[in-house]
Amino acid sequence: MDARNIDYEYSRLILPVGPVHPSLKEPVNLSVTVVNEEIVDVNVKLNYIYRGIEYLAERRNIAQTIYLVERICGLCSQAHSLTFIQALEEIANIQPPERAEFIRVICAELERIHSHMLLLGVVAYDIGLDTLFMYAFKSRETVMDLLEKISGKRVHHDLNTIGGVRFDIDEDLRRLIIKELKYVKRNLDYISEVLEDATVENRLREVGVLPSKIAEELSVVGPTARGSGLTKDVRFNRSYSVYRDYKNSFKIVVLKDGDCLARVKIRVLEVYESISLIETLLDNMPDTPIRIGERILKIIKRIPVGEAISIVEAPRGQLAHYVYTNGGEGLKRLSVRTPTIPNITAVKYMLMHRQIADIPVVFSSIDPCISCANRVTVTDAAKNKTIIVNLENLRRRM
Amino acid sequence: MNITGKARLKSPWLFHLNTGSCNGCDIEILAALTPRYDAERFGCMLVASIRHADILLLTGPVTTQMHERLLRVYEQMPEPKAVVAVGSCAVSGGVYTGSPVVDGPADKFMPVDVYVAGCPPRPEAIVKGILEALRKFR
Amino acid sequence: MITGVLKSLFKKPVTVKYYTKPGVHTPIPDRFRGRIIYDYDGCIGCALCVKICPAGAILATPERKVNFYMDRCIFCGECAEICPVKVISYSKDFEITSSDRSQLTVRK
Amino acid sequence: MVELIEVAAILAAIPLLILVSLLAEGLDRKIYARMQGRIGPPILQPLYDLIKLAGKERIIPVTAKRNIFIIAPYIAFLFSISALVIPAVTLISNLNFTGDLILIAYMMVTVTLMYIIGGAVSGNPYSSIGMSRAIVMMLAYEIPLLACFIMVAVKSGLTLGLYNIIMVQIESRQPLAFIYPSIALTAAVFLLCTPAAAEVQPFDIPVAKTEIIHGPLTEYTGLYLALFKLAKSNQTLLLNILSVILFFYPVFTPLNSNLLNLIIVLTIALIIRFFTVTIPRAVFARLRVTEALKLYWITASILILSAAILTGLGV
Repeated sequence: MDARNIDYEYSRLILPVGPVHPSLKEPVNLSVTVVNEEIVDVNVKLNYIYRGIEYLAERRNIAQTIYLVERICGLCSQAHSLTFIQALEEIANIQPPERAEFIRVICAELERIHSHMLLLGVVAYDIGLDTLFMYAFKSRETVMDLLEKISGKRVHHDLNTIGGVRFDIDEDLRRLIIKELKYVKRNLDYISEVLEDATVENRLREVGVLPSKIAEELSVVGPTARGSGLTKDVRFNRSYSVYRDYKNSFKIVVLKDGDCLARVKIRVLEVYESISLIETLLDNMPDTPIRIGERILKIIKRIPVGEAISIVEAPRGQLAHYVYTNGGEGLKRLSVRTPTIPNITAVKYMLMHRQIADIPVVFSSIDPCISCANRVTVTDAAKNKTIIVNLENLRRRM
Repeated sequence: MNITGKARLKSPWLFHLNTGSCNGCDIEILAALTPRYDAERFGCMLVASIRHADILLLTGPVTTQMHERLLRVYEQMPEPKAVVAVGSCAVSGGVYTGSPVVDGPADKFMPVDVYVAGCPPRPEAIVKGILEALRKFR
Repeated sequence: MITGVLKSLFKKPVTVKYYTKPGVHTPIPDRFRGRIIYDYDGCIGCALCVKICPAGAILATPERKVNFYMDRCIFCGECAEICPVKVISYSKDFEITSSDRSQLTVRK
Repeated sequence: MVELIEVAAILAAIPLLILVSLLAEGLDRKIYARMQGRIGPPILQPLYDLIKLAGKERIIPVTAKRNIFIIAPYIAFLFSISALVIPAVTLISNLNFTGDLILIAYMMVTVTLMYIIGGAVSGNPYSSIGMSRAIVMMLAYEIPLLACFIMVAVKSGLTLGLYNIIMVQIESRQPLAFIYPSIALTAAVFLLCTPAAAEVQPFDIPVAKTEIIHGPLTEYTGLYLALFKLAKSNQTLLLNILSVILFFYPVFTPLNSNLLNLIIVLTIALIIRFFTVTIPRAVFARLRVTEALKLYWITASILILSAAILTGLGV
């Protein structure tokens, strides 16, 4: 925010939103040009928190990379590690025990619940309704407790390993999850009631509208796409793991409006779907071991050279990992495409001709995860030069 | 201890800066303010402008891009000030150590008063870290 | 909204009285991984934990033992799992805070 | 004719009133926290904040116009506390001078103006947006607020003194809002304007945290920030006390220059504060600036106009 670059002419003001801004939990720069509180131009600048994870992944052994990949993002950690592990298992031709797959998916769904709850809280915070923010976080803590009980950690679960999971869900835990999810459901009923309130609806309805035609052109994914009437869900369209057998235990929620309210409501409805899916899965858990009995350092030694793409529905949408092993405990190439990258391109369209007051809520409604998205920059450390990969190149690269 | 010193212990205003963290610590800082942990019992308040802050909560391993911005934010903070590094990457670089685009950890180029380790730390540990940082104001 | 707000005004707050009441905190599950406990004498110095640590938080010492740098640890628990003689375990101590980074190292 | 005892009362009242306005804010924050299901800060928290801010470094940005930047908070504080002293001293010592209502209105506008000027000179893009929003909000709520004063003055026999308005209520043994339906409408408008003047949700548009950081106060540090915060909390308390004196005066209390009077009025003011500040803050989402303007100019003006018509009809 250099003072010299700011245009003080009031009628046309370039407002730097970020990289340090209270409504953004992560550094991203939206250069917003404003004419009398109306937005006429938006420029999104990423890469403030580019950490070179892919670079690091190519220089560590696979056992270490599993935990590195999990730390791409704190909100979709289970999704990231699930994607990565699935790719590795495909290359190494390892079939994890059935119970392990169940536990993975249950945790992924629990993570979806807490991520969606977080979004409800953040949107409430952005529209100035702190009470709803507090209530959403209050019920979110229940889910966090469950995840902590399962894996020992609240945010990064370190649950997945090649050929299974590290922690089991026993009978006591199973009963506890079912009990606590009922409580979450009750709180959610209340939250969806609050979303009908006049002042809340006023701030969300007809704001940041993304028509389905534009949404298709921009190839947005996840709840953002489903909010605009597109039926896009990897769990359904390209099922993986246990979703193949339990396709009918949940349904895709699609709303047609394409505004912020639709995107927020999608999240609420999806949490209900996740809860019912988790309950079905918990009832049908097979009684097999949770991991293959081999030590991880031995497994990574026998992973051959090979490449695989694995796609998973993360809480924010389609998440893809491209993994290329080098046959010697390490990776030759890791490429990650996160849901935020296509979604963030839609922000400019949504913000055009809106007011300043709508910037935070529109930006939050796509549930941006900048720490994920920052994998678009590729840094060539040896030559010390940075290339920013555009979407076209990224598609080719994937 | 004079009155100002006593008041300082009772009203730490926080400013949160993400310098490349994975979001985990940021969400846990938010969670520390919510009903279960309620850091406002100790007068903590998440302020929006760095000019109002007493304690800078730092997350992330300080990427090259955020390096200069972090220093600028730190300089804009009025005295007396304290810095709390939250999470393993802010404390030491964590899993991102060795990356060519990471300049951190922050204590290489600026004073850090309290280190809170954990990946991410529990909200209670963050509250403890904040209260420990207040010792500097005595 | 207004009824819910007024209801919680007269309900007991859900806050856990951490710090104001000594010893009170949210329950810590059995699988929680806090500060590492290291049995120095039992360690055979195989350095498997050094190899697997994702963050490089474990370094070998000249005496064929290891040091745990908790400031870099990401608490994944792989070292405790891989240790052939099980000398590494995790405590439930989650308050790993200090104003001195060297205090965060587990040596003996 | 101001007597010695009145001077003494004024001097004693100033620190006391500052404490009361801070306590009221602390109580507000505590109740707000309890509504969200948490324990919340201690009631003395605003006092701690104030003392701490007073002891902090004061930074004046290079882009700011230095002198105005420094003077604005002092003027805001002085005017807000003087405005608060007038009704308090009227209650304690039967101070009676005509036109104090006009003085209070003038001082309240000045506080808001200083707020706007402070934002304008601090040279921050967020401050300038906050300033423009504050101007819009001032236009929105100050006009209905002034109209309320005029309505009360007309109804209480064309007096502009608080003492006379109190006397009218005591003589008719009924609060003013219960005597005339037109004044009841006026009271509704007054209470509607209170959250906007106190800058709480849904009308915290000029300082909206997630949108424009802290509006006009973004660049203020230390004592200057403390003075502005104090001015704001004084102004809120003043509005609450005024709404008691003008509309709901507790007629059963004896008016013989004692503190009891003030305490009863303050208690009612705090109850009114709960309904006009704490509850809207907890249950409403922030409005956009244009919507707030519409709300005040349409709803408030219709109400105040109908009150005026009712007055013309003599009810």
